[in-house]
Amino acid sequence: MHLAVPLVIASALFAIGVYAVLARRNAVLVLMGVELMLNAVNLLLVAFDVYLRDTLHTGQALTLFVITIAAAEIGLGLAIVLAVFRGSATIDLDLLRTLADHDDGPDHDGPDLDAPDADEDHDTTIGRQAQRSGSPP
Amino acid sequence: MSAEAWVLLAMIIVPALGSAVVALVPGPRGDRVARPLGAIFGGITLVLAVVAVLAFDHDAAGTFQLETDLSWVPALDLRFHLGVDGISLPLVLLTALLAFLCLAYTTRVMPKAAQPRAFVAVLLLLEVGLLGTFVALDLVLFFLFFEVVLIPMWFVIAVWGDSTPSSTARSAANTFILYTLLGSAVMVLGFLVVHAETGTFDLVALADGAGAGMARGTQVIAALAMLGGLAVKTPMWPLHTWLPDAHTAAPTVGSVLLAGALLKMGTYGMVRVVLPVVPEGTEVLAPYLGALGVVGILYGSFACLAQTDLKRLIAYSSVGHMGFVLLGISTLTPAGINGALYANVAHGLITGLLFFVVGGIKDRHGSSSFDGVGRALYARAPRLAAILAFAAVASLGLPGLAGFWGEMLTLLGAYDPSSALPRGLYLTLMTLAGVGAVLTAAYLLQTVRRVCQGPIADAAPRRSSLEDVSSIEALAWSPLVVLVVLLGVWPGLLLGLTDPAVATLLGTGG
Amino acid sequence: MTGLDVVIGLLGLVAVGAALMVAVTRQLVHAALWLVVCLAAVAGCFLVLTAEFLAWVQVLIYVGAIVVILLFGLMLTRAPIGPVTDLSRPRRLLAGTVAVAVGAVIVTALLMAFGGATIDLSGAPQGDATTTGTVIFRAWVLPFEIISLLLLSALVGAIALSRASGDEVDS
Amino acid sequence: MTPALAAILVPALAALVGLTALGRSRRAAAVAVGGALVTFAVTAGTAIANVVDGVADSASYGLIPNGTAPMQVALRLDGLSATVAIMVAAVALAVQIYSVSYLGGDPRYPSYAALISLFTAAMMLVVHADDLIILLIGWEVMGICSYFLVAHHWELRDARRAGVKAFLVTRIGDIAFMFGIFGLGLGSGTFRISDLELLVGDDLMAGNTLTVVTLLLLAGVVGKSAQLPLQVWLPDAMAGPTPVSALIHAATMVAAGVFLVARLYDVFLAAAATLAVLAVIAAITMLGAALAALVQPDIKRVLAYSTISQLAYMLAALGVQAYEAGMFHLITHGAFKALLFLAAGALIHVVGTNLLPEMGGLRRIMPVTFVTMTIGLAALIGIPPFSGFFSKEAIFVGAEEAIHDGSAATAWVPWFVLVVAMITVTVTAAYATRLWLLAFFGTRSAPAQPHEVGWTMRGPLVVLATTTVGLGVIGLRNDWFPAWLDRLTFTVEPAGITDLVPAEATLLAPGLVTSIASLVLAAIGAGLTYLSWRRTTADPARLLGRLEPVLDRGFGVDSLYDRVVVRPARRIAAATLVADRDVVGAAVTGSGTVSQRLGAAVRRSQDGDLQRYLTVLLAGTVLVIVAAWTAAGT
Repeated sequence: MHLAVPLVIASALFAIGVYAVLARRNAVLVLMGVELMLNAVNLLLVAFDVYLRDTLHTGQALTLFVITIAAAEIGLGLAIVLAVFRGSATIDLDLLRTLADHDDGPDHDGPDLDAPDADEDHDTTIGRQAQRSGSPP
Repeated sequence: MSAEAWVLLAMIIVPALGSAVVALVPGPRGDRVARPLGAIFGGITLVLAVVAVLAFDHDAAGTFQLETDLSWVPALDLRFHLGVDGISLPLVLLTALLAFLCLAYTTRVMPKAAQPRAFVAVLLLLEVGLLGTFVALDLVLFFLFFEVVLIPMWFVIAVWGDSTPSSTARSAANTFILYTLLGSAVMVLGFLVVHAETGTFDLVALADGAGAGMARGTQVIAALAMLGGLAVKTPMWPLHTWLPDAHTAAPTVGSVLLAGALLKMGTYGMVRVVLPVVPEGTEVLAPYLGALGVVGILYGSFACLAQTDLKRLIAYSSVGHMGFVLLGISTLTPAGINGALYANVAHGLITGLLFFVVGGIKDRHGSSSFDGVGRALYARAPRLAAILAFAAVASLGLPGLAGFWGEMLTLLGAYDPSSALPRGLYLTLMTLAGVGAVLTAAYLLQTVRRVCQGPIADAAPRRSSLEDVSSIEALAWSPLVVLVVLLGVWPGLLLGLTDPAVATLLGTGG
Repeated sequence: MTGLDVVIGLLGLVAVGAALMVAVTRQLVHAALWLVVCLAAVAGCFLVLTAEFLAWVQVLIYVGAIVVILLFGLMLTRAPIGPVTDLSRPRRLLAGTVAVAVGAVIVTALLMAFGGATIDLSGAPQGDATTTGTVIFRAWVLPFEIISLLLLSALVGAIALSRASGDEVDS
Repeated sequence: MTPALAAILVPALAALVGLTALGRSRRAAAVAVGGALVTFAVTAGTAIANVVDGVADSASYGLIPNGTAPMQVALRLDGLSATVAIMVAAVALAVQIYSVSYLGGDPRYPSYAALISLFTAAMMLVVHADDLIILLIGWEVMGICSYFLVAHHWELRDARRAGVKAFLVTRIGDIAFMFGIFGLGLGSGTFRISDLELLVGDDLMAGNTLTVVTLLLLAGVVGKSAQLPLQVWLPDAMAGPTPVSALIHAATMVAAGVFLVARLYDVFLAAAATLAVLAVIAAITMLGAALAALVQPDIKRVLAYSTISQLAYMLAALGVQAYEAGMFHLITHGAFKALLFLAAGALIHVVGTNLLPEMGGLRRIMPVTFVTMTIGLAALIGIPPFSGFFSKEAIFVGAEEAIHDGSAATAWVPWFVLVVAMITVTVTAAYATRLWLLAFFGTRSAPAQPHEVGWTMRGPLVVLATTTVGLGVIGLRNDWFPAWLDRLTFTVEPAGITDLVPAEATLLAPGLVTSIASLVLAAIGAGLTYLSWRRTTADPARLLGRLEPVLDRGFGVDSLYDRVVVRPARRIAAATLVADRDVVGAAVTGSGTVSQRLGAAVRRSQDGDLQRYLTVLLAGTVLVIVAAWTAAGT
């Protein structure tokens, strides 16, 4: 039997998993994409394990671990998804942008380059210098 | 290591300790005792500085004394190397004095935004950095202390500064710190080049080597980087734009320390580091340094002539005065460098005094602009006005006061520059600097005319009479006045210290 | 080309096809169900590769547990029943390109290295329960125990995450 | 303590006490007058010692190390310094006494008196300095005292302006002066004057260099002594109180320029071209200032221009190598010009105005002032037997001698000086007569307080008038004034021992031809003025017609400077501020703005879209791998 066949299958599964992670908007679907990728890896591990006739069966053991970890991951992942859903009533990733570098961030207590009384966006800190001068008599 | 070497170490530790103590005393009680405590620590530091002066062997001012030389980071060959010679000793004393006066002044006069604890702690930390810079004999240590100064100064300007219509205290502080940090970054590049070529950071070893082992091109690059970085701090035209804003925004004592001690770090660095470590590179760059210094003299004078705010005016005048210092250094002659060092100290005293007085005027009027201050100060507060006039006269370089000797020796150096330098250029520079000296007199007298003199009816309407010099002001200012006169009539006091050191530096003597 | 090649090829086709449906279907619940098909097909592949124990674990854990949890997740987040048009992002073409490129890179790398290799499946099965059990509890026993710790902490974590939000709802 | 040190320290101490303990007027007056009195006593003692057997001493009190030629805190005492010092001390004493009542009620009197003391100390320093740098200190401190004292009435615009102007204009000269000192000091290797004198015998330095250096020194002289082209400050400086004008702007500080040339006369003698330039400048200034004095309505401005003109006489004398004559005129002029100013001050005090056309008929009300001022004016014109006649004659004779012995570098220079000086005598007589007539004759004035001034003001007048009368005699014998002055020439013996050899003393007696000529010319000037006044009883200056406003404005030099120097400077200043903001500042600001814009652009990609982050990440990884393959493949 050719090793190439499981390899191609695994690669295709992995690519599809990547697509799902990158393109799906629903967080649960993204998690499914992750599962696909894990499975692709599992398939590879098993295929190589058999191919190499490994007496320690590293590939299979790792696959077992991956499956276990996948179970743990999915549990935690869904818990997070649920927490997010409770917080913002959606799990649409396009709408979840709290990690964005917002302009109107809430904390400006510390010594920040933007003066807290910055009333104009384009005027930079150093830029304000341009407006001052003693007017010539 | 000599027996008295602990003095320098103690001089750095005491204010650091003071800073910690002041910051750590808790609660309202801490706020209450902070200012007296700060003055006490400043006083101890000053006493230590005086002890250092007494312990210093004045007959061997050309050599490093009171040295502490401990291994610090052996892996990087860094040493905790401190010491003073005739070049740094006056600056150490000046810094300790100014810091003490500022702390004493603070016991009675606080900037508006209270928090005395933090203010005193920050001032003491600033003193640590300043003193450290002047006694460090290891390039990395020098750089470290050089940087330590910046952060406290940022706080002094940003937190306790006054915003003006044209710039906020915060933005002035930011400009200050960004600009000077950029400068130090460039400077440290120069240090690294030196280390890469010679394999040591030790200033004494480097100075003894006098550039040995470095190719001319490398020296030029290293000198360029170091001069560039130090020139920001000096400040040299056209790298001066942070200065007026920082001064205008800073509270009185901040301005005093900024002008009196901080700016000196730049020129001190040039004399202490650049000149002896990369002599050939300095020689190549000296004419440019001198030319830019003279541009600064003229530029500062002209900018002052049209200035309408007292604090900005003094800030620009600093650009001019430091231009003289740069010209002096660039001549690479004993006279020029002696003059530069003299002008350094004199500028610290005189401009420190000016900022004190103008700060007092600003406190009384709530403004430092000509219009806000009004006229005829002679009539409203005669002593205050008299001290302002005195400081202005000293600042214009009147013979018999401290400002003269630095200026004169600088010009003397430019009259006969080092033989490696183009004499014609330097004669031109000297002449232009002379024109600058006339312009300096012009704007200072114009300022006195605008503020102190004038029809009594034109005095600022709300303030027909003012509180004259208070006792704490008299206490803080009089040492400066006395020293300005003393150094004016007896220049040998200072030149006796610097001259042998400069001779050692240039390899022309003992 | 042996018969086993054909079998695993067909199973692979099923797995890939089901995976594609997972990635593009417009119905959320269908995605989960297609995932079942896909995982089952992968389990079949394991069988072909004589990893019997893993195949059953795959069916039990993945199909039995994980997909159920996913379905719970869909229900708890009020997934709509029926087709939804905006399940994928507007700029999915870019995602597709990247995915294809990733797949291409992997497949190229693998085939360049092992393009002509064949698997010898003769002899005893490589992954029956005896073999796998022996290996796990001899060579891999420490990682195995650590994994159990991981599972425990994941359990605790999941509870903590859900409880924190539960408190909010209560109050 | 040597007399030189005492002469400096006593007034300096008085100034220090006066300035730091700003007490009540009475105490301040006691300190100031006391200080002046002690100073006078010290200098008088020195002068007497000098007359008896000569004094010559030079002592160094310390070195100022600077890495080049040593500067020394050195003071010297010789005939020249003793002579000038006693003049300064005498005028200072007179002025301090006079000021007690002149400014007695002024709340600013204490600081005023202290500044006068400080000025005296500075002038003493100049007179006694044996080191050029030390001399420069006194030189400039005098300038700043002048600034403060001119601006004494700082509520008046003119006074404020004049103070600043006086300082700045002289400072221009002083900077050049400093450069000259550098040249001299570095060229010869010493800043000490007595060492310089020793060196003059050998070649001091190359001729051309010496000429440049001495010309630079001359710039300082021209500034201090208000000669062309830096004369503009002196007339304006009359905004100061009259006693100040008498002391600083007539008798002493402005004479410091002349003194300096005398002090460094050996050096100047070695630079003949410089002396010629000095003579020509002085000659032109002499006549121009006298003409300007002719039309000034302000009595003090008349005297100021007269001062410029008389200083020019002294410098012209030095320019034609009539050293003793120049010094002689310096002394007599110090006496009679101080007298004139103090008398003018008395007039102003009584009438309440400076303007001549508003005075008149004062000879009856103020007989003492009238008499003393008449003496002063007579001396100014050069009428025998008053001192001015002798000293001026000495200058004429000196110029005449220079013509004959051909010692001048350029033959026409002494001729030029002599002719111009003669013409100036006519003009001098004219303006002096005009002042005299307008102030004391006619009947137009209505004084505010129609009585003579008090004794503290009269006393100095009488003393100075007496001096003015008698002083001329001392030039008549060459073993009197010339011997006292005793310009000692240091010569180097072969063994290296220095010795002091008196230069050959000149006789300062008037010459016959020049006396007659100058008297005739003076009579013409005075007569013409008197005739025109008789006919109209109006200001004789009217006769000059359209020339009058030109002269009144001092030939328009002021407005020329205003247009060429002051206004461009102000424009540059304004432009600098703009440039600082829009060019230098904008470059800094610009770099800040650019980096912030760049930051903002990069920041825009951080929009929280995790999937795109991942997409880009993966795409990047793929690209890196492909690139690596490609690289490995080639």
